[in-house]
Amino acid sequence: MLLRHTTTEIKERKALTVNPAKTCQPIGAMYASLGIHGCLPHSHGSQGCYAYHRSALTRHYKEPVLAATSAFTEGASVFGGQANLLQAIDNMFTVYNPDVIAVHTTCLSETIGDDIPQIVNKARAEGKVPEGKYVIHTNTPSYVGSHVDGFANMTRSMVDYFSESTGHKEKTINLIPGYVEPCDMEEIRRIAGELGIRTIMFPDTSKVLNGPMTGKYRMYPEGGVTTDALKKTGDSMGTVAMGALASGPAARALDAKCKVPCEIIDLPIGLHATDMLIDTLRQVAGVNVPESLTFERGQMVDIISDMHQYFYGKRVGLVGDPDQVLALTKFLVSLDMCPAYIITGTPAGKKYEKALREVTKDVPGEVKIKVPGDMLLFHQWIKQEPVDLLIGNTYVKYIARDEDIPFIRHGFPILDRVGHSYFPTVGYRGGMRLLEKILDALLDRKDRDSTDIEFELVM
Amino acid sequence: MLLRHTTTEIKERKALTVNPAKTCQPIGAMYASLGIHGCLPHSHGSQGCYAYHRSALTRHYKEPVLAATSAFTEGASVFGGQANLLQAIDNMFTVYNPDVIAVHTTCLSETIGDDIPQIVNKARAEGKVPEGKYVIHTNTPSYVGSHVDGFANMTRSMVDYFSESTGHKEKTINLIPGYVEPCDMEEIRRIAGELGIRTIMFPDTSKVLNGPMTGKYRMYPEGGVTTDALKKTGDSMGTVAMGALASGPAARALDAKCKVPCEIIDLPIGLHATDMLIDTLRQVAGVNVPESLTFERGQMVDIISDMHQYFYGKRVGLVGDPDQVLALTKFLVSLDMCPAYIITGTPAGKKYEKALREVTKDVPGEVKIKVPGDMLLFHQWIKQEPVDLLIGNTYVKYIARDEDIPFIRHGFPILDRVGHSYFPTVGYRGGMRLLEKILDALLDRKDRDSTDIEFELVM
Amino acid sequence: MAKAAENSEEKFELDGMDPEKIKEELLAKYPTKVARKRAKQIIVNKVGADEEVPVIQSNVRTVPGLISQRGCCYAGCKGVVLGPTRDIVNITHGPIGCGFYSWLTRRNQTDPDTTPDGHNFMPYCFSTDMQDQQIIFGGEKKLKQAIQEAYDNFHPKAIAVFSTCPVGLIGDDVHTVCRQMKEALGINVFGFSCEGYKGVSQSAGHHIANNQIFKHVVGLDNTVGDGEYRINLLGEYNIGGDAFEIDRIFEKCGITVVSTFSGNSSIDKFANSHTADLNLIMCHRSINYVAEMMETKYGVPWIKINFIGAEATAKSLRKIARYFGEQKLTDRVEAVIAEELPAVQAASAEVRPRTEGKRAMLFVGGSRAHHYQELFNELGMETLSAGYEFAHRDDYEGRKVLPTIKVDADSRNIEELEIHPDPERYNPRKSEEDLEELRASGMEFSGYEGMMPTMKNGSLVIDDISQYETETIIETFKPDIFCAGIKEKYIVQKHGIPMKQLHSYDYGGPYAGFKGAINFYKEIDRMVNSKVWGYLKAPWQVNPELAATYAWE
Amino acid sequence: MAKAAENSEEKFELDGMDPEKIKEELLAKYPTKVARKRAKQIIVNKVGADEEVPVIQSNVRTVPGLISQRGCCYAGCKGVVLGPTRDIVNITHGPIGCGFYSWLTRRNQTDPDTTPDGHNFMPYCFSTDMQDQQIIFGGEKKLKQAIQEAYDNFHPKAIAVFSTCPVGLIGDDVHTVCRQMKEALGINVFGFSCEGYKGVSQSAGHHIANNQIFKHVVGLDNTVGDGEYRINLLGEYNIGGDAFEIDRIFEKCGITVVSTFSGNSSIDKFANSHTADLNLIMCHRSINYVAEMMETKYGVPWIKINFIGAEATAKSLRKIARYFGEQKLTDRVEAVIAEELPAVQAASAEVRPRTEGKRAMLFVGGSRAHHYQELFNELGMETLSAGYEFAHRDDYEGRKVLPTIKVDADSRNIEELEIHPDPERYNPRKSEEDLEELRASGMEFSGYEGMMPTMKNGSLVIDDISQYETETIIETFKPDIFCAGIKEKYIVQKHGIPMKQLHSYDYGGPYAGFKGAINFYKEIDRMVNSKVWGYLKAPWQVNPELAATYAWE
Repeated sequence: MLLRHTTTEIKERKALTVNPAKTCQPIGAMYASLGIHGCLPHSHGSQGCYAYHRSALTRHYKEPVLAATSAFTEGASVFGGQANLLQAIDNMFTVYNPDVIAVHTTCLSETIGDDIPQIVNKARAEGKVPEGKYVIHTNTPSYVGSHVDGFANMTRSMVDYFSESTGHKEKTINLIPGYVEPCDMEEIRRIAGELGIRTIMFPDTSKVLNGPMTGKYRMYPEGGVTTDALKKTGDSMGTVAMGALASGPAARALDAKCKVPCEIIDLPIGLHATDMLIDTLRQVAGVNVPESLTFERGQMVDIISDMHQYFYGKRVGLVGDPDQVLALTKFLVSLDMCPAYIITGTPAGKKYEKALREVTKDVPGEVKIKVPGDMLLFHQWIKQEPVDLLIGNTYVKYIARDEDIPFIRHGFPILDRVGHSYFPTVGYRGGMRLLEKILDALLDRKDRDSTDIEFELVM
Repeated sequence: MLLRHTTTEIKERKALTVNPAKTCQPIGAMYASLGIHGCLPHSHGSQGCYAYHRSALTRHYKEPVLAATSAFTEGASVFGGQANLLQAIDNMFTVYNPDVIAVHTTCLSETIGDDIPQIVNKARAEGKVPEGKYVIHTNTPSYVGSHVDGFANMTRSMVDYFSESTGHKEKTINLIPGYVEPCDMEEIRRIAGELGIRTIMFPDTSKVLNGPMTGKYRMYPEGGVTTDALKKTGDSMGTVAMGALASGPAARALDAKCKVPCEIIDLPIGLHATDMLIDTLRQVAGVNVPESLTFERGQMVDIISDMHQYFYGKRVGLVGDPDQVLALTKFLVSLDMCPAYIITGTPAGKKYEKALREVTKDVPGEVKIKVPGDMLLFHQWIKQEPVDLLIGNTYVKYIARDEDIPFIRHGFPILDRVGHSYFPTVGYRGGMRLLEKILDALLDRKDRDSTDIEFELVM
Repeated sequence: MAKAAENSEEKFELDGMDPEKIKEELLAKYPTKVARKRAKQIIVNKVGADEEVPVIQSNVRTVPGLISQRGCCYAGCKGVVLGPTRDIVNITHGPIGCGFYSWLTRRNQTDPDTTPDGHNFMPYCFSTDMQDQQIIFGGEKKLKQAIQEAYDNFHPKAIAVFSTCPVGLIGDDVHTVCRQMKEALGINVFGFSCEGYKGVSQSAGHHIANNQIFKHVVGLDNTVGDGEYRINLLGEYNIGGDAFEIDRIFEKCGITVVSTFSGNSSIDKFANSHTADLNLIMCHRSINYVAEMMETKYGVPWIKINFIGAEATAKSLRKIARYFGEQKLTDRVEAVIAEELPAVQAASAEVRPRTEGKRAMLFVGGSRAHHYQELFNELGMETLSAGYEFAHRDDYEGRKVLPTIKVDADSRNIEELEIHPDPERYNPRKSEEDLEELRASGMEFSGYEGMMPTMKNGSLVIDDISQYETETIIETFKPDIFCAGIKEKYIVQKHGIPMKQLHSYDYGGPYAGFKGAINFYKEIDRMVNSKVWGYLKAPWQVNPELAATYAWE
Repeated sequence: MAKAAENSEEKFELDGMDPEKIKEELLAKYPTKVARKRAKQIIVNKVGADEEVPVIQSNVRTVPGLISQRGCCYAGCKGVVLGPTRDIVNITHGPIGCGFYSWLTRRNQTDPDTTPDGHNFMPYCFSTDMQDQQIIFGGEKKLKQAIQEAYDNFHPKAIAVFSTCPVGLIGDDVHTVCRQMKEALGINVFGFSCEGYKGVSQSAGHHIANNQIFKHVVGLDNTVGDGEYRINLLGEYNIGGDAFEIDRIFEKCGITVVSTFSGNSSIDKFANSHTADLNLIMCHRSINYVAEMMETKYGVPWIKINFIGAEATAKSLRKIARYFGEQKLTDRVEAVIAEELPAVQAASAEVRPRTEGKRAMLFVGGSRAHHYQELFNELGMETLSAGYEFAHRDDYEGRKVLPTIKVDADSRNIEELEIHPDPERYNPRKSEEDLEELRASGMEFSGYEGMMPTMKNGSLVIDDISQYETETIIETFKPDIFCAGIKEKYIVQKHGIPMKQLHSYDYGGPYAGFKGAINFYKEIDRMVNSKVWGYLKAPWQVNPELAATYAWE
C-alpha cells in the first residue's frame, strides 16, 4: 500500500490539509501569462516559487516553461522587493527581450505589501521598460484561493492592462477559455471558426505549451494572444467566458471597463456544455450552426447511445479544479453515471457547491461533496465505499492503485502520461475522447475481472 | 487460461489454420462498396455470407451496415444464381432505390462460375436497372487471398466501371486510402486539403461508418464517393495510392485505363510514412507544405523525443493486415522499438515478406515473420519468448490475457472498444494517437508491475 | 396465456391503428410477386376457438435482394447447435471466412473445469482455409491432413467437420474422410453436410446438426448416472450464462441435468443423454428433432418448458414436478419458487412504474421472439409485433398444425433420419396409463402451443421480416423498444429507438430463470428510460431562430 | 583524477574554440553590473601546481530576472534533506503551494518494510494551508492544531514543521509551538526556520536541515548495533534506488550501514548514527555540516567517497577498507570488486564505440555535476563545461580554500551551531597515531578536492548558470548531451540535443555503484544514439524545391 496510513475512519480536520487538491495562486498566473505572445512571466518573490512553478508546469506539459524571478533574499524580505524587481525588469528586457513582462506576486511579496504598479512606474521612469514593451501585473497571494484564482486574476489583468474601447465595435467575439489545456483552447477556437465567428481568445497557450520539436528553440513560440489583439477585446461585440471561476472575473472586468457584454458558461466539457457553448456563440454572434458541428455532435450522441449500458449506474469519484469538476459532473450525470464523491481543493464558494448539489440531485444514492476538500478525505470516502471509476490528476493514481480502481487522468497536474496537451477534452471531439477514455478504463477492468467463462469477445 | 490448448512446442501445420489472421474476400468488397455514396452492396451467394459480413462490420463499427444477398438455395447452387440476382436487382432498386448496386461474388457463385456482367446485362435488358443507376461488380472468390484482396478488387472495379478520360486533365489528385478506418480516410483528405490540393478519394467510408445519431435513419448516409466523382478520376493529374496490397490494383488499373500516373506508397501510419504521403502529394501536385502540417509533424517528433526512453528496445508482437503491418513495423522501428513477431494472415507474397525483412534488418535480436501465418503460431512464438507489447485486432486479447502482455487494439476487427472509427491512426495526429496508446499500454504496465518502492509519480 | 377468442368479424386495433392497413402499407412498395409472397408471411393475429390462429407462411425462401435477418445452414449447424460444445475440435472445411465469422461470436458460455479433462476448444477457430487448388482438385486430402494436424496438436476426444458452400459443389466426401480418420485416430470423427445454401435459413443447419449428433454421439455411453429426477435440457445455448442460472435452479430443486443441448456442453454428456427420464425443450425450433428421435429410439418423453420469465420459470418447474409425480419434488419446487419469487417481484415492482404501458417489438430466432414476450408482460409492456427469423409454422401456430405443413423442395433436401425403437435400450419412462393420467391432468407431451395463440388479436406477426418492413413498422409505431440481432441493432437505434439484442443479449445476461428475470427488468428499465434518447436534437435544432444577442449592427 | 598542471601562460582550447572568447560572448549581452558579477562565476578552468585552480565566485545571490536553475531554502531543507525520511510527518507551515510542489516530486525511493513500524509518510503531503486570516492574525494556533490533527490521524513517532516565506515575516514562532506540542504529545516534534528567502539557494536549507537534525535527533539513541565495519553514508538521497545499490555492495563487502543521510532513511537511524565508526560523504555540499558536527561532538571521522562511476566505486570501497585497516575487509572488498567489475567493463566495452568522443555538459546540484563526469569519462566522453546550481567555492576548488571564503550577509543569517565534544560520548575512533599513519599513506580525512581540479584545462566552469548562458553554450558547442534538471530538460531538447536529468534521472536509475554504472552506460548510449534526433527536419525542409511530378499544365 502506498498510502498505508489512510484510515477508513474519518476524523474531522480543521487545520491540517493532507494531500491537497489544489496548489497556490502564482502558478495559475504563470500559466495564464504564457498565453500571451512574447510574454515572460515574472514571479515577484523568493526564487523557490518560480522554480517550483516552472518545474510543475514543465512536468505537466513536457515543454519549456520560461519565467523569471525577483529572487528575494532575506534583505528583500525585510526592506521590500523594489530593488529586485527593478533589476529584474532591466535584466529581462536586456537579456530576453520579451514583448510583455507579466508580474505576479507571491505570499512573500504580498505579506510585505510591495506595490507592483508603483515599482513598475519607477522602472518605466528609469528607462528600464523599452518603448512598445509592457509590464503588467496581478496580485496572487498564495494564501488566498488557489491556482485557479491565480489564473483568473492574471486573465483579468490582461483586461485591466490592455483592453481598450475605441467606440467602434468590431464583429469579433472574445473567448475566455478558462484554465484548460492548450489543445482545448485550440479546439474552442476551431469550433468558433466552424461557426464563422471571428474571435480573440485570451489567454491562449496553444502552440506555446504543446509546441513542435524542430531542432530550433524559440523562447517565445508562435502561439499566444498578441497585445494588439488584447487591446481590441474592448471593441468586441461580446465575450463568452468558459468556467465561472477561472474566466468570470476577466469577463466581468471587460464588461465594466469597455461595456462588452458577457456570457459566462460552463467549460465545454461534455455534450450539453458543448451544446451550450455553440448555442451561446450562435446567439451572441447571430450565426447559423454549420452541419459540420451538428455532425460531430451526432457522432458523440451515437457513442453515448451505443455504449450506454457500460456507463449506466457506474459510481465515480471525481477530484479536480472547480470549473472542470462542475462540467465533468454534469457530463457524467448526462451519461447516467453516478458521481458519488466530488472534491475540489479550491475554495470555490457556497454558490459553487450549491450548483454541484443541484446537478447531482437526481443521482441515485448519496453524493458526497466537499468544497474545499483534500484527497485524504476523498480517499477515506473511497475506503468506506469504493467506486467504479476515479477521475483526477496524477496524484489520484496512488489511491487508484491502493484501492484497485480504474482511473482516468484529467486535470492538473498530469505528470506521468502524454496526450492531455495534444488531444482536447472540450467540444464534441473532446467529449468523444473522454467517452473513449471512460470506456477503456471500465472495459479494461471488465476484461481483467471477468472469469474465463465470462470473458467477452464483443462489447 | 482461455487458449489453454496452445502449446509452446510448435508442430508444423500445412493444412490446418488455427485462429486466422484474415478473413475472406467478400467482406472487404462489401466494406469498399460502402465507400460509394448511395451504394447498396450485394453478396452473390448464400445468405449466410452477407449475414456474417454485415454482422462482423456492424460489430466493428457499431453502425448500420446494409447489404443484400442473392440468397442461394440448393437449386441456385446447382443451376446457377442468375434468377436470384435478377430478382435481387429488381427488388433492390424497387424497394431500396440505391444509386449503385455493387455486386461481389462468393466462394459459392465463383465455384459455380456465374458470369455477373452477363447477368447484369440481362437485368438491364429486362429493365430492372433504372435510368441513371449502376450495377457494378467484382470477383471475390473466398478461397483466394483475403478480405484485403476483396477490398482491393472492389476498389479496382470502381475504376473499371466508372473512371473515364475526357482528355481534359483536371487539377485533381486521386487518393486511394486503402483498407483503413473511416476517420483515417477523413484525415487523409484533411491533410491533402491542408496542402491545398483538390482530391477525389475512393472508396470513402467516412460519415458512412462513423455517422451521427440524430434520431433519423438514413439508409444512404451523407458520405461516400459519388459516381460523378468516380468518373472524373480518369481526368485527374495523378493518383496517390496508400497500401500496395489494398490500393495498388486500383491505382494501376487507372493508369492503364486512363493514363493517370500513380504513386503507390505505404499507408501513412507513423512519422515517416506520413512524411512520405505529404512529400508525395507536394511533389505530385507541385504545392508547398503549409506550416500547419509541419507544426503537427513537430508535435509528433516532440512526443517521440520526450518519451523515447519508454519506447526504446521494447519487443512487440504484431499481427494484422499486410499494409498496416508493414507501415506499423516501420513506425515501431523508427521509435527504436523491436518488432519481434510479425504475422499477417493474408498471403501477401514474397516481395511483401522481403519488404518486411528489409525494414527489420537492423532490429536487435531475431525477428520472426510469417506471411501468411495464423494466430496460433503467433501465440506459440510468444509462449516461447514473451514480448513487451501486442498489437492486433480484438482476438489478440485472448493471447494478451493468457500471457499477461500489454495490448493495443489495431486493425480489423475491433469488437470490444470504441474509438477506432472516430480517431485516426494515420497522419501525424494519428501517429500521436498511436504514440499515446503505446505509452498508455507500456506505462500502465510499468505502474502495475512496479513495487511500491519503485512506483513513479512522474514519467 | 392464450387470449380468449373474440368475435371473428371484429376489426382489430393495434396501438390505435388498423393492422390490416399497416400490412397493406408494408406490401405497397413491393413488386407484385414479392408482395404476394410477403402477404402470406405478414399476418394480423387473430386467436380463435381452440387457440386457432391464421396460417402464416414460414420456413420459405428469403426473397433475394430484400435484406432479411437470416443466416445460413452452416451458421445454424456449426454456429448454433455445435458451437457451444467445448470439447470437440470443430473444423470448418472451406474458405477461411465461415470459420472466422463463427469464431466466438455467439456468447455461449462454457465451464471447462466441470469436464474431467478440462478440454475447451471454443476459443479456437479451426479451418482448412480452402484455396483455389482445393476448389480445382478437391479438398479431401487437405481435410484429412487438417484432421491429422488437429489431432497431433490438440489430442481432442472428438473432431467434427463442417462443410461450407463449395464443399458440396466440388464433391468432397467429408463423411468418408471422417470415417477413415476415425479409424486411423481412434477417436470420434464425424462430419456435417451443412453447406450454406442448404435449406432456407439456419433452421436447416439445426436439423442437420441434430441428425448427426444423434447418429454419431447420442447413445454411446449407457452409464446411468446418479440423481433422482434426471432430465435433459434441450435447446438452451447458455447465452450470457442462461444455462448456469437454470442449472442453479435445478440443483436447488434436486433435479439432475444429464445433458444440455448444447449450452455448456460436453460430448460425453450427449453420449449419455438417452439415459435421462425426461427431455425439456426450450428452443423448440432448433432441437425438437433430437427430442423426437430420442423418444422414438429410447422412449424418453419430452415436454415444452420455458425458463424465460419468472412466471414461466415457476410454471415450468411445476410441470416437471408434475411429470415426476413425487410429493418430495413438488414440495421442493414450491419451496424454491417461494424463496426466489420475492426478489423477482420486488425488482419488477421497482421498475414497473417506469416500464408499464411501453410497447415492444421482437424479431428474432426461433423461440426468443415468443419467450421474451413473457418478460415484457411481467414489465407491463405490450408486444405490438413479433416474428421469427427462421422458424416453421409449428413455432407460430403450434405443433397441432404439423400434419398440415407441406414439405417443400428446400426442406426435402434435408435428411430425415428414420428412427426405430432401440431393440435393447428402448424403455418407456412412464406407463401408458401414467401418461394418460398426466395428460388428463393437463400435462401436454410433445406439444408446443406456438407464439401466435399467446399474442393479442391485431398484433402483427411477421415471418422473416425484411429491412424495409422493419423500418416501416418502426416509423409507424415508434415502439419503445425493439428486439432483434446485431445487424438490426444500429439501424433501429438510428431511429432513436432503443434496441435490445436477443441473440447476444448485448453482452449482458443471464436473462433466464429468476435471477435472469431481474437482470432483464433492470436492463429494459435502463434502456427505455435512458436519458440519451432525449439528446438527439441540438438546442439550435429545437429552437433554430437566430437571436443574435449582441447582433452585428 | 586531477589533470597535470600545464604552462600557466598557455592559451587553452575547448572543443577547438577559445574558451576565454566564449566567456566574453556569454557576458556581452548583460548590463555592466550583471556582467561584472557573472564574470566571477564563469571561469575558464586551469589546474595549477598542487591542484590550484582559479577562484570561482559561488554561493552568491542569483541575479533577479536572469533565470537560473535554483530553488529556495525550503526546497533544500524540506525537499532535499528531510524529504527522504519516511517516518516523520513533515508538515509544511504556509500556503498550500510549497507543500504541494515538494510532494513526491523528488524520486527518493524508500522501503518502509525495513522499519519495524512500517511507517511511511512520504507519499503524503501535509500542510497548514495558511489562509489570509493567519497572515493577519498569526498562524501559530493553526499550526498547533495541525500538529494535533497529524498526531490524531497518523500517530507518527515524530513530526517536523517547515516554515515557508510568510511564516518568518508574520513572526510565527514555530520552534516554541513544536516544543509545546512535543511535550503535549510525548513524541519528537521539531521545526525548521527554512523560509524560502533564506540564503541564496537550496544550500541554506541543507544547512538548516543539518543543524536541526543534529540538534533534535542525532544522539538520541546510544545503542551500538551489530556489524563490524559500521559507517554512515551521508549525502546520498536514494534517487532511483542509488542507495539500494550502494547498500547491496556494502552488504557484499561486510560493511554495516548504521544510517544513510537521508536516502531510505528512518528517524531512528539518525538518532543512532553517532555510534558509527566512520562517516562517508557523497554529496559534500548538502551534508558536510552533519559530518563536521558529528566529528566534533562524537569523534567520528569523515572521508569523501563517491559511488558514481565504477572506478570511483572501487576506489571508494578500497578507501573504506584502508580506513578500517583489516585484511579481512580488504580481501572481501577486492573480491567484490573483482566479481562486479567484469560486467561493468563488458557493458562499457559494448557501448563505448558509440559514445567515445562525444561531449557532455553538466549543470546540476552540488555534487552530481562533479561525480557524473566520472561516468562520462568511463564512456570516453569529454565534459566541456560544468557547474553547480547551489554549491560553494569548496565544492569547486576543494576544501583547502575554506579558510579563504568570506562569509557574506546571506550566509551569516544561517545559524552556525556551536558544537563541542560530548562530555560522555565523545570517542575518537582512531588514535592520533593511527590517523597520522593513514594520512601518511595518502588517506585524506575531512577533505574534498573539489570539481575543478579534476577537469581539463580550458573547460568552462559556470556557477549558477543562467538560461541565457545555457542557450549560448549550447548554440556554440552543440554538445552531444546536456545534463541538468527538469526546468532545463525541454529547452535543451528543443535545440535537438538530448538532455539527461541528473536530479530525477529521468525516472531511470539507479546509476550509483556497479549496476548503476551499467544502467548509465546503456542510458547514455540510448540517448546520444537515438534515431529521433535525425527526424527533426521534414523531407520538404531537407529538399524544399518543388518537383511537381504531375505538374499542373
